[in-house]
Amino acid sequence: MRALGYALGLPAVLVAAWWVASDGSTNVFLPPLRTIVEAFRDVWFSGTFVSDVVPSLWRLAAGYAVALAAGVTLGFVIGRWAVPRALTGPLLAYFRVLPAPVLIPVLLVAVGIGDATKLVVITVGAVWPILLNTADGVRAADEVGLETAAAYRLPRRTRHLLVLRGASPQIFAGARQALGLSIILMVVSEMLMSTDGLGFTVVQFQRSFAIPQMWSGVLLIGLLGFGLAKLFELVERRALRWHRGHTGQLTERR
Amino acid sequence: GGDDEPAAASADGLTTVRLASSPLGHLAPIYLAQERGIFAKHGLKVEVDTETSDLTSVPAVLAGKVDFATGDLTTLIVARSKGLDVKAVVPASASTGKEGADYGALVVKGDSGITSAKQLEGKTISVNILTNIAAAAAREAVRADGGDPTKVKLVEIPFPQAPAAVSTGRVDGAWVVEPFLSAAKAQGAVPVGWGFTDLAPDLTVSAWYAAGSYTSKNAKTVTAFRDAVREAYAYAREHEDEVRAKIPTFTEIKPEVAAKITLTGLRDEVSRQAAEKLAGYAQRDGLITSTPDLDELILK
Amino acid sequence: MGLAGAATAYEILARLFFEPAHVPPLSAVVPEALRLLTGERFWTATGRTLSAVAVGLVIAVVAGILAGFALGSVPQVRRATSSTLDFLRPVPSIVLIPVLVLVLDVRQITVLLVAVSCFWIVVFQVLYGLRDVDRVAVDTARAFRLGRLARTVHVTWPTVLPYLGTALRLIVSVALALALTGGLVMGAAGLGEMIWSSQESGESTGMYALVLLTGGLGIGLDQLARLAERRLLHWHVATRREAVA
Amino acid sequence: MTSLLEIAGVGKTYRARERTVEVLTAVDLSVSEGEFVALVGPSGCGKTTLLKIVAGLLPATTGQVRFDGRPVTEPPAGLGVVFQEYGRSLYAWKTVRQNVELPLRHLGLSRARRRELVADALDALDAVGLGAAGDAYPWQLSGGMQQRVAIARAVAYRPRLLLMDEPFSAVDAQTRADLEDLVAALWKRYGMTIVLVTHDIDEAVYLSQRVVVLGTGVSGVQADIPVDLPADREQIGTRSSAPFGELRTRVWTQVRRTPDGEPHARRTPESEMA
Amino acid sequence: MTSLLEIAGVGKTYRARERTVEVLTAVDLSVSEGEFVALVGPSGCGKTTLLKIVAGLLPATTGQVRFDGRPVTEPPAGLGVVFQEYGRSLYAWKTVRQNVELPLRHLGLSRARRRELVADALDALDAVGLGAAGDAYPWQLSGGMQQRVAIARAVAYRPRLLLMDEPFSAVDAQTRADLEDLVAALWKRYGMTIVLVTHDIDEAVYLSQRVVVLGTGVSGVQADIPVDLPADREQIGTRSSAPFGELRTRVWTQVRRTPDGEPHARRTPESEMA
Ligand SMILES: Nc1ncnc2c1ncn2[C@@H]1O[C@H](COP(=O)(O)OP(=O)(O)OP(=O)(O)O)[C@@H](O)[C@H]1O
Ligand SMILES: Nc1ncnc2c1ncn2[C@@H]1O[C@H](COP(=O)(O)OP(=O)(O)OP(=O)(O)O)[C@@H](O)[C@H]1O
Ligand SMILES: [Mg+2]
Ligand SMILES: [Mg+2]
Repeated sequence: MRALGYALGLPAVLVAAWWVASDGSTNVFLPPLRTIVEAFRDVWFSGTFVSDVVPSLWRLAAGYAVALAAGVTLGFVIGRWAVPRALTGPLLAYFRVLPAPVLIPVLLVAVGIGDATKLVVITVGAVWPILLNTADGVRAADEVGLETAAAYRLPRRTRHLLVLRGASPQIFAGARQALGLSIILMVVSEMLMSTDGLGFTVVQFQRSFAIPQMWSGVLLIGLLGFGLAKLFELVERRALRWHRGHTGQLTERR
Repeated sequence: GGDDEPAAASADGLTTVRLASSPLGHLAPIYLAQERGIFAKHGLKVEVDTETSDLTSVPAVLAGKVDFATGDLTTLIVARSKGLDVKAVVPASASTGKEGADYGALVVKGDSGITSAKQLEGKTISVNILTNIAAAAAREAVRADGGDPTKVKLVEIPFPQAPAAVSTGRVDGAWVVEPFLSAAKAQGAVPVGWGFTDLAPDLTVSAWYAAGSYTSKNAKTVTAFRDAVREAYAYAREHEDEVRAKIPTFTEIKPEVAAKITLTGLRDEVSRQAAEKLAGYAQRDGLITSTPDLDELILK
Repeated sequence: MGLAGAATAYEILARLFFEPAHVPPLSAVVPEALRLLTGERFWTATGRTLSAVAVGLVIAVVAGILAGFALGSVPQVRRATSSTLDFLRPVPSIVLIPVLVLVLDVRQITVLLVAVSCFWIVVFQVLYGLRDVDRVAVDTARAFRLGRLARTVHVTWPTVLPYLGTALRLIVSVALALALTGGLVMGAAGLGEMIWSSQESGESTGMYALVLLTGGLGIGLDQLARLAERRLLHWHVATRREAVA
Repeated sequence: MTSLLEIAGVGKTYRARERTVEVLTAVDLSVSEGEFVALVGPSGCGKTTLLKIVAGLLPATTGQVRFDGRPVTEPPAGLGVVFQEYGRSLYAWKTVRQNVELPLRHLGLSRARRRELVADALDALDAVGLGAAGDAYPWQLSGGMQQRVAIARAVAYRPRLLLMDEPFSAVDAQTRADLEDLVAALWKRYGMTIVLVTHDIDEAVYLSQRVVVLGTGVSGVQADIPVDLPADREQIGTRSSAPFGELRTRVWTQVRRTPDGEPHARRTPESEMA
Repeated sequence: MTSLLEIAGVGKTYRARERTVEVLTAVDLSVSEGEFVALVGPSGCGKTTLLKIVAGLLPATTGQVRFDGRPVTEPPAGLGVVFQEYGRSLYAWKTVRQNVELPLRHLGLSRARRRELVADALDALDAVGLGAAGDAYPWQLSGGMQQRVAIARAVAYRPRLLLMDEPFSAVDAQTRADLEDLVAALWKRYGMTIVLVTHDIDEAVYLSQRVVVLGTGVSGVQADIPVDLPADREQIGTRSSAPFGELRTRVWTQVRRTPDGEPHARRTPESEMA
């Protein structure tokens, strides 16, 4: 009950403020919230949801999953061994700065214009926080933990898993960053070379000056982000319970 | 500015007008005119702001941050029908009116077996943006060839990538404009349709537009601007070599490329008939629900 | 070394699978890049881009750290704002550009894009870093009655620092990428706009040369970030281990 | 002597999804100003828990702790603590000297006084045999050295109440004896109140004025044994005296006699590891 | 008995920006198969360092360690270790039972044998008095309990060579005695080789067949004292016997007599804390 109050309190205030402040707005680019809400109903409860949101969600899920797998794997390799780290350092720094619009020409030729390109855009953009956090988390693995595993001659695989588990608080930090990013990237990837999807729809609204509809799309993106964040937290709470225990957050304190 | 007439008279008695446009070929006549003193002759001083894009120009014009900007005709029609107070003043680029020698065309891969636009029925064609005039032009090329324009699938690929998309077979056809038309041809693509001329021989592709409120408050300045631009076009028509020489100075186009590409057409009037046609298409494609009043859109 | 390998791989791939007009080989790109380096235009553009990056980064880091600590240290604030933050986080600023244009110019918007995106990264890294603070370390400080501020400076901050180090390396590249995006989608003067212009002019060699140079810039910024991190974190396990290796 | 510390009916239950443990029930204990109390009891009986409650770091489930007459809700002023987890209580990002000086810098004292205290801190490091390691970082030290840093930190702080949780567990016999004497000397000189948790019954008797035995299982105070040895004690003489031997046996018996049988390791290994 | 462990001329220098410490120089020591050796020495003299070198976890700066005739470059098979930092050597995300079972699951054994070993692990937990805490997480345990988990893990593994670094430092006297007897019984039963680092000289003498004293400063082996007590020892009887007393005094004298004077805490606190 209290949690609900906390979750809805500020949003309620903000929405009310927005509603009141915008109600008399005549600026086409800042329509009244009332109009946006009406547009929301018209746009997203009319089948567009299935035709646009579902493909987007699928791209998002796939892109995020690939980013997660690739980020953790590469991050682990880079964090664990100095040689790959030294070899890839500048190269990764190079690729990190390439924004999606620069990648697209190459992707177009190499991958084509289907969903694959969008997946690549999402993955390539979202992989970095996961990769860097994993690498740093792995590098910071506790020495005594490592020595224990080595002394008992635990097999490589087990040792790697132990290191990953120890780094999981920081890996989750990366995954959380990547979640927000991949929603953005989903939208961005659909802005270029797309024929459906949430981002595509929003951009079409924007370009055809359907401003209330565009705002309704922004709302939907926000809601999507909120929902996914909650889902993420659920997973994280379970996976990192030990960490909260270890750092004393489960013990009541003064 | 734009609140009082005369707008912003500077010390030398000239009124400053701020133009927003991406650094594209259609600016060449403007720059030439500026150098030749044509704007000054009309009592104007132009400042060109190239830090702009399709995304930002309409709000910038409506908010009074710039006085004139360029926009393609379909976009302006859509904006108008959504109640945005934009007014097309004078064309910025237009069809050359010569079928087979226009600056935009529908191209296919040379060895694809497709020889006419009609054959693209049921196939995929790329355009740079789905909601602007390119989509209309691509469809129109198919229609003019006797095909069903609603049966082509349009996808969005920016012009720079279109030649590659065609030559690697990612799309069956692509609507491209210069310099990519030349580039595509150089990579073995062949034109099969000329959508601009099909739409109208005097088609206005993009226009300089202003906010309606600005045009009513600064009628003199607007007229002066239009006259100056028309004079600029007249000069440019006479001095094509100068235009070609100008282009590489503000774009990344190489002089040898600029010497060969087809230049955009230069026209004095925003074509009303074409606008009606485009409005109809925009409605067909679901971009708008009602045709705007074209008298409101196009400055007399 | 890694770069040399990558360059060779690129050259081979580009020659094998792509037409020079689409993806030019390095042997064509490098001379073009050198030509650019001698021109003034490139340096002006770089200056513009870097200034947007710098301003955006400073805003993001300062605001992000303050917000992160405020959210992380006061549970009520965190709980009250988390739903709102989760809602706002994924909204792509690009969608809002037409609205922003009403009040800001494109350069300011570019700075804002950089600042907002980096801000989120910093905030979340700080929040996760704060969770890593050790109970015994805090208890020690509390037992000796170190105040909130002193605890933050001496205990919390050093614990969060490694997370911020990661954030720093992330945001320098994100900032650069977004400054480029500002040029690409809004025409804000700078390297992004130059890349856009090369694309629009069909100059793919020039565009790849710019991308190459921009990547070089990215490497430079990354090295700076690493240097800063090594200085600040010399006591950290990761750095210690590095020194041994 | 007035009662500085009043522990009344303190109970503690740790609740978690996996297991709920009732650790302490109704612990009653009062410590006078200037007293030296040793707290002993089997491993896991709740000594650390009690110490943390006294320090105001952990809320009691039942009962109350009063320090100087006021209920403890946060760490009271003038408290020094040596934690059992000494390694985690040192800051890896600070040198040994900085670790020791940290609490002193935040006492809100005059400049001169602060300088004096910092000098004290260095002396304290010297006194624990770490004068030369001042610029080292904690992770460059051996376990015993780290533990001594934690002791030096608490001691340099000159607390009114010093809580020490097995502070000498990681040092060798000789160093341990020296540290014991150091603490005893400081106690006498500054009249501080000390509560020392230790597993070494000899040490408890040697140092304290009173040995409190915590029982196991759900435990309260099981025995409270006054140590009536002369105030001036000395490692060899005192430890070999007859009264010392008697006291130590008394404490020993108490620690063994737990209310619900022996707490653990009650079976012989032979029978178990078969 | 053949020599299982050969430590020849081992030296170690830690190098860092802030300080470089030469910890060991030319340590020579050989341990026979089945032997029980206790390693004592002042805090910071390099016992942990030596143990880690022997375990193949830390490279020696000079010299070599041979296990079973082969040079040690990585941890040899059949090694069990109880680390001084027991808390950090337990995995916080695994329960007590999972921590104990972890090494057993990877021995590449038959199913039946594995089940047997896992049962052993549980027995080991019982034996250290933690049978009930199997499902708890390490952070829910007291310091002494965590230490016992680490011991149970090493013991359940049935190593050929068991290295223990102050394994009983955090438990009470009673538990300590029980654990000592547990280790002694296992040693006898399985014929393992044990190297035990301890600060408790009595414990060293009580358990081992040989007490090796490491000196301080730049240190090598300072003394190597055979413990010629009968094989069957018993907490009260053995410890009160006359030979025990003598041995303990001998070791004590060696630990105090360090090559370059006493290592630390040599000044009286009075003179220092003024
Ligand atoms: N954070 C915690 N969560 C749950 N249970 C805990 C926690 N801390 C301690 N306990 C439990 O409380 C009991 C007492 O722990 P405590 O640390 O107070 O013992 P102790 O007397 O200090 O033991 P030792 O001598 O081994 O240090 C133990 O059974 C332990 O499992
Ligand atoms: N990682 C390290 N870096 C630098 N110096 C170290 C490191 N580890 C240990 N030392 C130094 O090596 C010396 C010996 O340390 P070691 O841990 O081996 O001592 P120890 O005999 O085990 O002491 P204790 O009985 O206190 O555990 C100490 O002076 C310590 O400062
Ligand atoms: Mg304890
Ligand atoms: Mg040690």
